[in-house]
Amino acid sequence: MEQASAPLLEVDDLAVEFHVGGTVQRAVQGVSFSLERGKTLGVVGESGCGKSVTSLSIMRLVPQPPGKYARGEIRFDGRDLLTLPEAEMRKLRGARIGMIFQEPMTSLNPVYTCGEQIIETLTIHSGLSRAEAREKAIEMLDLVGLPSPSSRVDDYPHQLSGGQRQRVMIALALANDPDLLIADEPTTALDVTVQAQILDLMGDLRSRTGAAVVLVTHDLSVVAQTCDDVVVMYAGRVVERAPTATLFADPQHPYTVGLMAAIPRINAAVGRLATIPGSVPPPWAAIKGCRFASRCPLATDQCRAEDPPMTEISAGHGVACWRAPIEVAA
Amino acid sequence: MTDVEAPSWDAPAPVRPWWQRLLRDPIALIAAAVLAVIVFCAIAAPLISPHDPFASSRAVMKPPFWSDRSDPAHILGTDGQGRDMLSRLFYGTRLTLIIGVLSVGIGGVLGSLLGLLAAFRPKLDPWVMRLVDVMLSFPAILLGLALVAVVGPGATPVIIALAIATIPDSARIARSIAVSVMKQEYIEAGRALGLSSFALFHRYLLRNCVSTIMIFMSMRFGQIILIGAALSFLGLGARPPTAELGMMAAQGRDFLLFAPHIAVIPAVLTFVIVLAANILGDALRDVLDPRLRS
Amino acid sequence: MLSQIANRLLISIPVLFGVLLLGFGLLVLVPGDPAIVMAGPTATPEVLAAIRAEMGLDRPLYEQFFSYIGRVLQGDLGRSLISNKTVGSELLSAIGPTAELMFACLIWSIPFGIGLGTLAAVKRGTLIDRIIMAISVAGVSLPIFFICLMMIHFVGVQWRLLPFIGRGGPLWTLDGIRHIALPALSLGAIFIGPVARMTRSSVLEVLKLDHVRTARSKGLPETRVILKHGLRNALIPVVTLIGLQAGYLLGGAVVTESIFSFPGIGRLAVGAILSSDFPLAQGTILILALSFILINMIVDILYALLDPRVLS
Amino acid sequence: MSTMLEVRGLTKHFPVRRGPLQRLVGHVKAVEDVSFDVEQGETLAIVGESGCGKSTIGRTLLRLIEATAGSVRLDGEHVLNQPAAKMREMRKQMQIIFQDPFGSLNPRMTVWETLAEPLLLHGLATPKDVREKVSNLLETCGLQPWHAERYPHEFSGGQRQRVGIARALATRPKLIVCDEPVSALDVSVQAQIVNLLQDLQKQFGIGYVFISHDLAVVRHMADRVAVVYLGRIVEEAPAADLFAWPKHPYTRSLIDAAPRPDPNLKNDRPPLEGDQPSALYPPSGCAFHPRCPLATDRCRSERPVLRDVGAARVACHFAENVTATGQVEASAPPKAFRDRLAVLNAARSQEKP
Amino acid sequence: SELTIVREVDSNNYDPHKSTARAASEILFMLGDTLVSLAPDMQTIEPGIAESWEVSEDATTYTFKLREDVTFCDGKPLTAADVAYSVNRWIDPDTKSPVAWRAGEVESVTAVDDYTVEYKLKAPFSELLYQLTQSFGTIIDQANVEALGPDFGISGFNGTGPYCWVEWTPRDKMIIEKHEAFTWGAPFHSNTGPASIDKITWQIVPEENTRTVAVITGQSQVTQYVPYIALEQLAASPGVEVVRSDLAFWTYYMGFKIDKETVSDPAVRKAINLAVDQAAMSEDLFFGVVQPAYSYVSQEALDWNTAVDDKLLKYDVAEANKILDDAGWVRGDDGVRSKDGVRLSPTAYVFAGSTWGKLSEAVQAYLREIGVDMQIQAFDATVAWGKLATQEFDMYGMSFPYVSSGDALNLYFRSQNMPSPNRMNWNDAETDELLLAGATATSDEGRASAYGEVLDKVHEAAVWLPLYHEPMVIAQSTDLETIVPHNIYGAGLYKGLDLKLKE
Ligand SMILES: Nc1ncnc2c1ncn2[C@@H]1O[C@H](COP(=O)(O)OP(=O)(O)OP(=O)(O)O)[C@@H](O)[C@H]1O
Ligand SMILES: Nc1ncnc2c1ncn2[C@@H]1O[C@H](COP(=O)(O)OP(=O)(O)OP(=O)(O)O)[C@@H](O)[C@H]1O
Ligand SMILES: [Mg+2]
Ligand SMILES: [Mg+2]
Repeated sequence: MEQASAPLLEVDDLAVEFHVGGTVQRAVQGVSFSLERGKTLGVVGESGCGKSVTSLSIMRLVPQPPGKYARGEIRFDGRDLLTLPEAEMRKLRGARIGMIFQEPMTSLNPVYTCGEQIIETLTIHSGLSRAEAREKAIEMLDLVGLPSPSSRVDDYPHQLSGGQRQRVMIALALANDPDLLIADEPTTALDVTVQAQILDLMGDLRSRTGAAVVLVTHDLSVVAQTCDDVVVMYAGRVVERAPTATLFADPQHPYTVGLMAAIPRINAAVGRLATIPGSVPPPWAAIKGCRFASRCPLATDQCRAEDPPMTEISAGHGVACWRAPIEVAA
Repeated sequence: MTDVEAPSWDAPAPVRPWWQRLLRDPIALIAAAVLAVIVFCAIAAPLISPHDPFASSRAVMKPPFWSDRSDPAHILGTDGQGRDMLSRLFYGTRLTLIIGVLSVGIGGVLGSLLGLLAAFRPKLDPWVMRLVDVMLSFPAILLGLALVAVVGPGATPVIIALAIATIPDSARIARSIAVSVMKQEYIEAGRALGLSSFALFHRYLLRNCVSTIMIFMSMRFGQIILIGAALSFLGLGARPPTAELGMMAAQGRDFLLFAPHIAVIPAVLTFVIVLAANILGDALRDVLDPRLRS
Repeated sequence: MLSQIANRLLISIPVLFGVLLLGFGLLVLVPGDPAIVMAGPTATPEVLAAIRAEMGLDRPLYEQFFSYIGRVLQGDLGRSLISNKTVGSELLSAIGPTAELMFACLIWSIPFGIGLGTLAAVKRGTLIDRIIMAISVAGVSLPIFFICLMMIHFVGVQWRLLPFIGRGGPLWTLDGIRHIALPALSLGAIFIGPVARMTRSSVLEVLKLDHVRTARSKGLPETRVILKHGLRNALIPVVTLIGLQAGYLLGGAVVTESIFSFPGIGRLAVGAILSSDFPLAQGTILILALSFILINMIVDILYALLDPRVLS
Repeated sequence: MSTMLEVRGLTKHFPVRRGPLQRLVGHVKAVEDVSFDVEQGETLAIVGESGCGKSTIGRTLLRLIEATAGSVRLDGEHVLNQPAAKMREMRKQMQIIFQDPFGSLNPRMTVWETLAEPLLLHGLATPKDVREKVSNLLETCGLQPWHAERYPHEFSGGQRQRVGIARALATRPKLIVCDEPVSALDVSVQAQIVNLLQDLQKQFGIGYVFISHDLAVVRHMADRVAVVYLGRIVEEAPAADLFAWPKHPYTRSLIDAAPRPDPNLKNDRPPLEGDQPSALYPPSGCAFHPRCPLATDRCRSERPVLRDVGAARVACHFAENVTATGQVEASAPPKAFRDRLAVLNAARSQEKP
Repeated sequence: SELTIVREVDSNNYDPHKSTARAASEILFMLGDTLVSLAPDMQTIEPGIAESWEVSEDATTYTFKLREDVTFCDGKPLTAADVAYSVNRWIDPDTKSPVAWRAGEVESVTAVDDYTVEYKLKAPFSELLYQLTQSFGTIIDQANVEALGPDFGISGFNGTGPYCWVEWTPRDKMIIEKHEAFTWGAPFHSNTGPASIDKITWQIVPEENTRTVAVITGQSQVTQYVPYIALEQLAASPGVEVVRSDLAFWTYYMGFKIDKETVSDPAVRKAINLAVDQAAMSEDLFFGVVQPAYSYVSQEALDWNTAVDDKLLKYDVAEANKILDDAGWVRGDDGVRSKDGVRLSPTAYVFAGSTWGKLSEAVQAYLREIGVDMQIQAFDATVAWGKLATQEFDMYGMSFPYVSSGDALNLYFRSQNMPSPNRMNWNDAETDELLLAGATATSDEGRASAYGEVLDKVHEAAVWLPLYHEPMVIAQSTDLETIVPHNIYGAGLYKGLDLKLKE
């Protein structure tokens, strides 16, 4: 690790709550990770574990109310995004931080042309004239591999297929050459073949623009294929983080292990899939101790009483588990 | 079997029953209470009316109690014929509510059935929708006028007209809900089980649409009462000496400058009923069916 | 766009036919004998028979209906039984004022309603929101005649700001505007409520949508997000509502015109039906249905303008 | 094993109407001349991209949609032309499980009602013993008896899917069409449901038509796999063969595109280009030719027929030419991972009484 | 100077022969002229178009000498031919005029020369001159009638009156403007022409309350359609003056169809008469402005039979109940009487609108007291006339203007006039004879005694329930010279010649 360059993005003990109808839902409770320039960070976890809230928090787009940033810091290029004035934040959004969302069908405004939506972000941030912005938009559409971009620029989103729309979203997010791209499940709604195209494209663009990427997904396979580092979340917490190769070779947290065992493999027939009994605690459940304890076969009284801190097991490999590293003694 | 989910988090989400959520909304609660009182008064009209609502007296246009010229025998004063306002209000509310409930009920049921049928049997859909378009082209007031011309004025033609006017709207709303229900996979699941059309219609389609339709009708209720009042106002409503709120307001408008209470009290009561119904409808909708919000 | 209009027109044909049939059927059922209405109460049976023959009232119903349609297609709507004016000229003289009234009512109530609704949506949960919503719920709960009477009482009589009887002249004259102001205000008052409510919920709904989040993620200022990406999309259901409420508004116009002695189609329709003026009543029904179809056509076009998905 | 389900030439065209007069502008050929067999206790997977006609095949089988042409025989009995009364009887034999755990249960019926309905309808239970039979059913599918009185919205996705499975299972069908039953579920829940389906199959000898776009799940579940492209089967083979030696270029690109949960196996093959063509205006010749790396003029003009190639059936002019193996790298999970899993499993089995 | 006059209803047309509406007369008096005029005393016949006239010995031939300076609005001079045409059109069966009888039994009407008209009757008609003062006798222009065809009186009207037709929007307003050439006003007008008002807009305002406030706020300068309740306030309002004439003969009553099952019983009719308290009604509903009526025509009217004064039926519920009890009408559980299975529940047809609404409901309430369950059906004015020509109802509500007892009696009680306006079906040969005698009487005494006898007869039979006599009340702006209301056919402004702004 070089000392000179500070990480581009540092999330430190982020906690986000939702106040709904008198109850408090702790969607994210103390998430920390960091990301360096040019790297891709995968965020994985099951539905509802707080992945989207985390990524939206970086954009400071969690709806407030009902959302509330309860604690923590998100430092982008050294500045805390959570305390930045709104006007300053707006200058970052779409310019230095781009975001791609999960649903290509609904993430574009159906009543404006694709071009218009890209032009808008260009004119507002880079002060281009409309004509220039249009040129740039066509250029961007070309870059993301949309066929005949100069005519497609005037198409409405509904005239495009799902994969094409996601390409437009990517063009939109990359229009102002951001330093950081946040992709919240960018391929979940797509077919395998289209997913492969999009992941390929993203990899390509990343190496070309040098942007750092936060890739949110629930699919460990996608992470394995695309990310440098991984953060595994469970019920609003980060339970494990590691370089991708390390994580797959040597998963430490019982949840990570269970998750990996539950994936059917295309390349090897396992007799029976392993499962994690039980289910994720709902966000309103007030839990003492480790959130995974109720499903963990190794859970001890300590696990049920005290929340495990993130501990570094090896370089860059942290686990939040009292029992880690799990002894493999027979 | 294996893989039984541990029941650790099985405690269902703390979703309170709808009425409990309704109780948490103080404004809705007030509306419900007001409506309950009004409905009670309407039902109990013969028991609680201090006077015969049809009996005139020489004490005409007596002001309500807050005026110093008021007559203690008539708390809300008397109308232009010397009839007791309070008693007439009880009876008037009664008829107004009957008109509203019956026409929304009849029209809502017929319209909903039409709409549900259109969704259930897509072959019928274009026909039903054209029929609905034709009916929509007749504003309720026009329909009321035409009917009154046919059968003469009275509560019955008003109810019929308002019921007919309710049909197209409820058919549309029922259809739109039913179409989305019909797209749901559980309908296919039902069909895959070999359910009869009737069971499918009744247990799957109707059951899933009925609460939304009910909410729609409860919101419609207010508007229907207003149209009914307007019809009465135009002289097409209930026949004298029957009291009806719109008619009372209409009769009272001639005295607006001199004894405003005769027109204003029934008009305000109409307003209160419709307001309460609207608030309650809104609250019910919020609590029960977020789908209807648009 | 043209084909959209053509489509709409095609769909309207059966509707129009249905309207004609319904209007015809309803009035056939009316017990009043048009011959008596026309000839006066003292007419002899022979005179009545002659009038019936002349008007074709002695022929079978379907013949009457088809000859009626034939005449309507030729633009001949007959003569009013009461005034003996041609129905066409009666309608012509009444449709203008009503169109003016509708225009004057919509021109302020729609923007006002949309503005209030948007404001309430943006300030959701605040006092402003509550006040706006309270006003609009109250607005939809007030009997229209009550609003009219109050307008007359306060604006017209107490403050003597505006006249309240009749139509002063065409809308572009000062007198015309002054006379139409109160009816248009009263009628608009019942319309603001629904528009504001619908706008509010629609804007709220749209602001929850993914593409608004996308717009925010682009760093657009909040006002632009709301107006450009929220309101424009939210207007689609509002426009539909306006089309659907046209009938309710026409109903309100009947009362408003009666109270303000405004010589419009609503008053004409009431008068015609009440006086069993067959041809005139049929004419007003036809024209009302036509305007309803027209309004919905405009709504469809607006719809297509607002939502590019409609056209494909 | 006998052939339980025999599908021949199954075709479904959806008419497309436009305009005010509902003019017929063409047909979406959602399913075109599809034939396959399913043996008792066997799982046939149908894979393909979104919109290729997978669900339509499943639904026409069960006559939830009427087929345009073709025949379906279940245990030798024709399905598609049964009169309504007889059809209702036959529905006992064939059931369906849907993808959407939220949309496939009637939200206004309790689980009890949902499960009792098929039992009573088909005379499989009397009002007296229905309660008991429902609890058996619940237990079979890993639910608790107290779940019965609840409404679907009170359940998690996995639990709902279990209810859906229980409903399908109620009539003890011979065949269940599973239309993407696990696609909407999280990995860990998915594994539970997949296991449940496999257990049930073993227990009752049910034949599955398993529709999915997730090749890994298919690999795990299926005995045989049929790959569908634009409404037609382009390749059908035993699962092991298909994944080891895909013969159709489309099958191969599907397998290539599937990401592997292994950072060491980074996939450098360029992904398939282009989108799936419109089903309303399918390309001439081989429907896959616009995206096919091997396409020749012949492919553009002549549609390849589905023919036997070894144990497989393939619709490609060059099916024999392609013999490349090793498409799927066999790689065992890392040792450290296996060890940890073993520890966890050991601990878990100790926990259980 | 311009005036806006508000009124309640419009007429269906402004053809003098085709409308019986007061609304038509109001305008026609201003737009046209009649042969003779009626002075404000409602008795004296004064010159109109005719400057003089002679009546033959046998009272069957009237010779009118016309003024020579009269011109129509279009400038054409009026001649005897116009007068002859007008009367002949009036009585022509093809015209289907509902008021043809008012012209008497005409033998012939001819122009003797340009300015002399001979009006020959088959029988004497003592009221002829009174009838000729009505708007039905307005002199019209043949060329105009023929040019406009069915649109005569709808899209235009060429008359000789002090005002000329400008524009009519049915149900909305009628605009008329000054006839500059007009100089032939009757001598009793303070201004004999031309009118001092340049333009008059007759605005229809159906809402009572709105009319009142229109006058208070100065949007209208004159109206005679003021609600009685508002009179006090109007009078007290600055800038508004209320003038009143009690010489008006306009009576409100409800009639019984005497051959209908329930009301055919004279006891029922009598009881109903006794049950209604006209005095209280006029006090409570009409604020004492109207005069309670017990007689069928005003006791002030010409030829009223004072002998009937003592026999008038006044409020006495006890007596009413007793009469019904005696007649065998027994009260049921719901308080409604019946006899031989027939419920005492007569249906009454009335005009829609607030006046009859109040009246009929008040009567309804009174009748409930004596076990009579009166059903009310209200009809719009335009339909009501047709409805009232049927035999469907048992009672009906009506009001009418008249100049004398004979006027009223001839209208209502001739058997010939069944079913309308003789809606009671009063079919009595003796009455017919007496009415004929009265109409053709050549002496005042003869006429008075004949009519007096009829009055006695019908009062005895209680065929009507008289309600009240309405005075003429006009609310006007104080900017105008005080108006002297005229009572002719209820058209209080008559020719509008005396309308004048204060200097
Ligand atoms: N606007 C909101 N209001 C209330 N609760 C919210 C809101 N947004 C998110 N949450 C809650 O926060 C928790 C985390 O949600 P989040 O969307 O981050 O999950 P996720 O990991 O992205 O899941 P998925 O894979 O389904 O997208 C959830 O339990 C959700 O209920
Ligand atoms: N009712 C219908 N009317 C017209 N076209 C239809 C209908 N149902 C399906 N289609 C069309 O038929 C084709 C096949 O649809 P189908 O639902 O079978 O696809 P699928 O393979 O199940 O896709 P997915 O993976 O998205 O579920 C699609 O092009 C679809 O648009
Ligand atoms: Mg998410
Ligand atoms: Mg599918």
